Amino acid sequence: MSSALLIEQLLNGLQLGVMLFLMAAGLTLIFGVMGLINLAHGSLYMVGAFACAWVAAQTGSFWIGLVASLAAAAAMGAIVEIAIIRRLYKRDHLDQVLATFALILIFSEGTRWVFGSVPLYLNVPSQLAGFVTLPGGSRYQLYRLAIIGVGVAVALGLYLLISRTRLGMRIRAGESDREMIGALGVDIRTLYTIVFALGAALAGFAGAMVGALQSVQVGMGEPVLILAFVVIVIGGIGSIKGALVGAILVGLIDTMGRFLMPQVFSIFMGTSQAATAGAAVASMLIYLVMAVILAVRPQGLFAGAK
Amino acid sequence: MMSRETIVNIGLALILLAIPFIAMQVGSPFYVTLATRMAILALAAVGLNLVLGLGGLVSFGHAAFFGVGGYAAGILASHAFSMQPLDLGFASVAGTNSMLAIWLVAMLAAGLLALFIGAISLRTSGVYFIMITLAFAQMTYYFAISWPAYGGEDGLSIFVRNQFPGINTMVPLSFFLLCYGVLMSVLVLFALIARSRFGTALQAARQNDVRVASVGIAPFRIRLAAFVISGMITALAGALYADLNRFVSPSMLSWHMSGEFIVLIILGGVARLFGPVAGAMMFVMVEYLLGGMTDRWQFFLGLALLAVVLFARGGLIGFLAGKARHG
Amino acid sequence: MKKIVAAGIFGLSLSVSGLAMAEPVKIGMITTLSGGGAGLGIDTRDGFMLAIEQAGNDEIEVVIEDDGQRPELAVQIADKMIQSDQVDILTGIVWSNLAMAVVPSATAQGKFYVSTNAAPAALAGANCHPLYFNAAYQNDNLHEAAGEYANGQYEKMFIMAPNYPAGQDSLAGFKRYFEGEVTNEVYTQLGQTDYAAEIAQIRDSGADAVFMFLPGGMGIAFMKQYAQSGVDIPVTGPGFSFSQDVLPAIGDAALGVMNSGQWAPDFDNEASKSFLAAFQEKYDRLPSIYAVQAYDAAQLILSAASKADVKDADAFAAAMMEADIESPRGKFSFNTNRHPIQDIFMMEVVKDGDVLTNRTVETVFTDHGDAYAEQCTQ
Amino acid sequence: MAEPVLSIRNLCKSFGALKATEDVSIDLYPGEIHALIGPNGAGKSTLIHQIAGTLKADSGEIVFLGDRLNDLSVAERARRGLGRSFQVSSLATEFSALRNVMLAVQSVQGSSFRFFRPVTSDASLTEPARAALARVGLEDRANVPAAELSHGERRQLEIAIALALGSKAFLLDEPMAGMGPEGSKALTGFLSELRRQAPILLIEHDMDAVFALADRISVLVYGRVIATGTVDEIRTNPEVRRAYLGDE
Repeated sequence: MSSALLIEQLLNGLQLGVMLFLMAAGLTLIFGVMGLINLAHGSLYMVGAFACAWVAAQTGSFWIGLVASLAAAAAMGAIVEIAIIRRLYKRDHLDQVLATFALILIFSEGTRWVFGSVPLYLNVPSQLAGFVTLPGGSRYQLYRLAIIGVGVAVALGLYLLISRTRLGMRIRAGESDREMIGALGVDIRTLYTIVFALGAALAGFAGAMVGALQSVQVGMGEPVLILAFVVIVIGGIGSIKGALVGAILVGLIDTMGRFLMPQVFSIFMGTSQAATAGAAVASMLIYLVMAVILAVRPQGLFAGAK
Repeated sequence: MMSRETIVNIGLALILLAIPFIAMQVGSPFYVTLATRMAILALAAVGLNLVLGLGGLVSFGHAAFFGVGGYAAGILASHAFSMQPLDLGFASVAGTNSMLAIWLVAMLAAGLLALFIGAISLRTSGVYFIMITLAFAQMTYYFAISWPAYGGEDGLSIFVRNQFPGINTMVPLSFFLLCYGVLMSVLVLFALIARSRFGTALQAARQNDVRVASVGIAPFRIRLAAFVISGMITALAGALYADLNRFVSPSMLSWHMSGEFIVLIILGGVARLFGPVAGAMMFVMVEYLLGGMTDRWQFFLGLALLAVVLFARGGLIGFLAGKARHG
Repeated sequence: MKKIVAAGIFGLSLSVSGLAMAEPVKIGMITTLSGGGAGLGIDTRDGFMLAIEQAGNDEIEVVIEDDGQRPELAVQIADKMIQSDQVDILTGIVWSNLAMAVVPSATAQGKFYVSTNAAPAALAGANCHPLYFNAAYQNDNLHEAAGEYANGQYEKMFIMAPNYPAGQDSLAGFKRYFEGEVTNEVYTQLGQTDYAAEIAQIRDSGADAVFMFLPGGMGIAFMKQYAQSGVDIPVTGPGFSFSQDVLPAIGDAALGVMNSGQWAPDFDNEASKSFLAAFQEKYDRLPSIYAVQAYDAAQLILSAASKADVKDADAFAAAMMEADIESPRGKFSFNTNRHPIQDIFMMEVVKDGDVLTNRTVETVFTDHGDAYAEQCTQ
Repeated sequence: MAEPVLSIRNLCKSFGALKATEDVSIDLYPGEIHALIGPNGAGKSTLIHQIAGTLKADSGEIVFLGDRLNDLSVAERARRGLGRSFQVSSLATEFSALRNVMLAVQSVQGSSFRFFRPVTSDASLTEPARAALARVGLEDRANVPAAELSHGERRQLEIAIALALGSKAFLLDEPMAGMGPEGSKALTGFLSELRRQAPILLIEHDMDAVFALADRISVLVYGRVIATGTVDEIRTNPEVRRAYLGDE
């Protein structure tokens, strides 16, 4: 195993982590501010990917598609929030789980209704189709580097938004005391809609960027959603910082596990067996890590106020 | 005098019992299978209702126990079929096609798994608990998919339905009656637990766990015990489900399955004795009828569920029997 | 559209030798019409119904239901079709895991099952059944062909599949015929969407070529990422990942990929040409291999039904075995385990105008059966 | 003087920069009512939480009947005889008053791991529970869900629970809050009796009740005890007058 390969795998893990962060940030923000658990977050990821693929196919431009994905996911988020979600804030988690579970069914089948059953085509934009030469000589795909960059920028932007702007101040107020914020004269209904749409836009954005790498199809959001749950549980629900750390941790562990586990197992057994056994352990690895972290810190690494 | 809820419960029990007999009369034997499915899913949800309804713990990972029960049936039956003993490393055990033995193994295995999952996840609460139970169930799901010995993703067929003393389980009506009998027995057990000291402590911990601790009862131990019992009941349902389908696969462990159990309980009425029964009867029927009408049935199922959450709180039992009362 | 009752649309005059048809035949089709895998099920349904309609036989009735790609739902539908609809023959399941759930119990209840796609090894060998026919292939066939083809081309191969039974069978099938060196044998997670880690290993492996079996969305994701990665080691694989339903989503990244299969739209025989024309006219798209397999399954049933009464299982099975059909694939006959003996080809993904499709390059196997037939004693 | 039942020694607790409890030492002797008073935010409830175990102290010791409690769980402390009522009433609100008390009785009897016998027909639970309810004057309300009880009745119910536990010391956090003058008066009489059973650490805002009931008073200001003494000592303590009573 060369060091160049190792560096490349670390970058891959980082890139997966960054994608997970975009998903997890929205989930954790929505939970932190509104106390809502949103299973349909993965559906908004799918909405973003479909919007981007469809618009890119119509206009021929990935970039217009990317903007469309943000707009579509944010708009869909706002509509869902106004029509349904806002009736759930005062309900217990059980009702929230069931309602958003129902939303997944509606979104998945609705998307198939509109776009048909065949996966859509979406490719990386030509401007980002090249490679970068890494120290050590191997090449790394520019688009994936760009994703890492975008993820870091979004993390920074979220930090600035929350710590420096009026909206951020209100979000922080909402996180620490929901009654208080009403007393401050903030229009809570609008704030909640904005936060939900922001979370949705982040998910849609992630969906669009990943859509260029993989298959844009119905149900694509569900595996990511569950990983994002693991991320925010590890990081501490409600904490953006926790989501960032958790996402990168999960990204790295998952990627390195898939890469290294079969090699570890091949010390003890034949190649074919090691490959299957290693892959089996690798697929469970992040859940095991999560169990260990929670056994030590039940509220996650960066426990929020909740 | 019987309460209104008791009358509704008896009515539901009789309707479920009547479905297969009417089906046989009118020559639609498939409804026997459908009724069996209702009974088994209801049983799984009764298990979940113990922690979710009485204990207020929203487990989103009960598919793990359902699947363990199913695999216990599948694995033991396959070893009985192939006559190869099951090698556990430290001992080797003969397979079996006796349901009683299978149920015992299913419940023991699920009990141990629940002890492990519960010991970690019950240290948390609220939304953490929901997500952690979900993640643990996913872990078992991926394990089942990638573990090649028992079929992995392809699942495992049970070529001949397992045996129960004195009953020909291959006859659909007999198998239904067996499942119905198990369901009713477990419902009696559930009713007893709900009124017992243990059930009192469990329900009190849902309402106010600080209060429970301040009278000297540790909520964690009560909840853990409830979680284990709950997992065992759901595993029993899983073993029956494997026999109903004569097949087990990782899809029994999938998070959709866990979601479906929650749906059943909410449809029927949370913490109500017959809530899961009412929910399962309604859900299986709606799924079947919708599926017969349109390929887009999942869309309409979603809309229907959404309407129930938003506008019909209290579920079917709440609608029929009014608000719950506690002694 | 849930239930289709196809009856003599073309009238009696066109019906194939209606004389032997003592009893009507009722067919239950269980396939995937909703959810992510619906594309395959829709092609299965459409290919099957095309043959039924062409036959115009009003003694044949088909009931269709959606399994949502969920095994327990497939079982429930199968029970309903057997118990309430009283079908004689089941068909249509796309996925191996659903077939494993339905087929053993359906055949145990005395019903025929004619597979339009799923062909797990477990049903081809010792657990084969006289009432189970497979009109598609045996799962390993295309992987074996890819292995045989690689012998002449490459010395070192990187091979990869998802970690589930079909994936394990796939790599086993490939290695059964490939004589060169396997540099890496990698199992990915089922449903995995990011292959950066595997692609990095491919780059590092020093292999001459990659063999990959990644059905559905997994293959789309891998091919796109592989093309973007700039790794120029050629990829080969079974035709599932390059069939007509997924090619548009992969796009030009698939161009030039060699893949194994039993049929491509450029086949130069009458049956293929007329099938292609009829399918395109009726549905306004190119058929995938799933449509062809389902079309042949329907033809096989129609042919047997014209010779024997389906209620007489032995006679009907014997009539099925004759495989008296004109398959778009060309030669088609049944092996002793009631799986196909057919030719397997290598195809290349090409662009025909704006449409990506497959072009036949060479025949890899002639009259190829499968490795499990010997174990089938029933 | 007898050994103290409950002895708090040099207890400290901070939340970030805020010192909620700073070097607090309080003793509770058999048969006494020890009142803890202080302005809002002085850290009275935080102190009760640390004694009961719902908050962990940073440093210092809590000794109860000769045993150190610091590392024990809430449930374990309750089993050893610390009875508690809450500032904001804390009950199983869906249960009837009777069933709330029965929960305490079942805890005293040792096992909650009994799965089959219905509690409602278990006289070993219902009888002691009814007796406890009768002592606080709630016998007529036994079958009313706690959620439907009046504010004052819930306080009484909390005390009934503490009685049923057979507590060896009571921690009562503002039991008079929200009660009418009638209720306060009745409760004052009752608490005065209760001290014979076990000593009481009483947090209370109602100064009439405090001065009528307390044997000794500790004054807590900004997390620190600024004075401890008899009612008269506290009344005349200039520092207390300045810091606290002056504001009244």
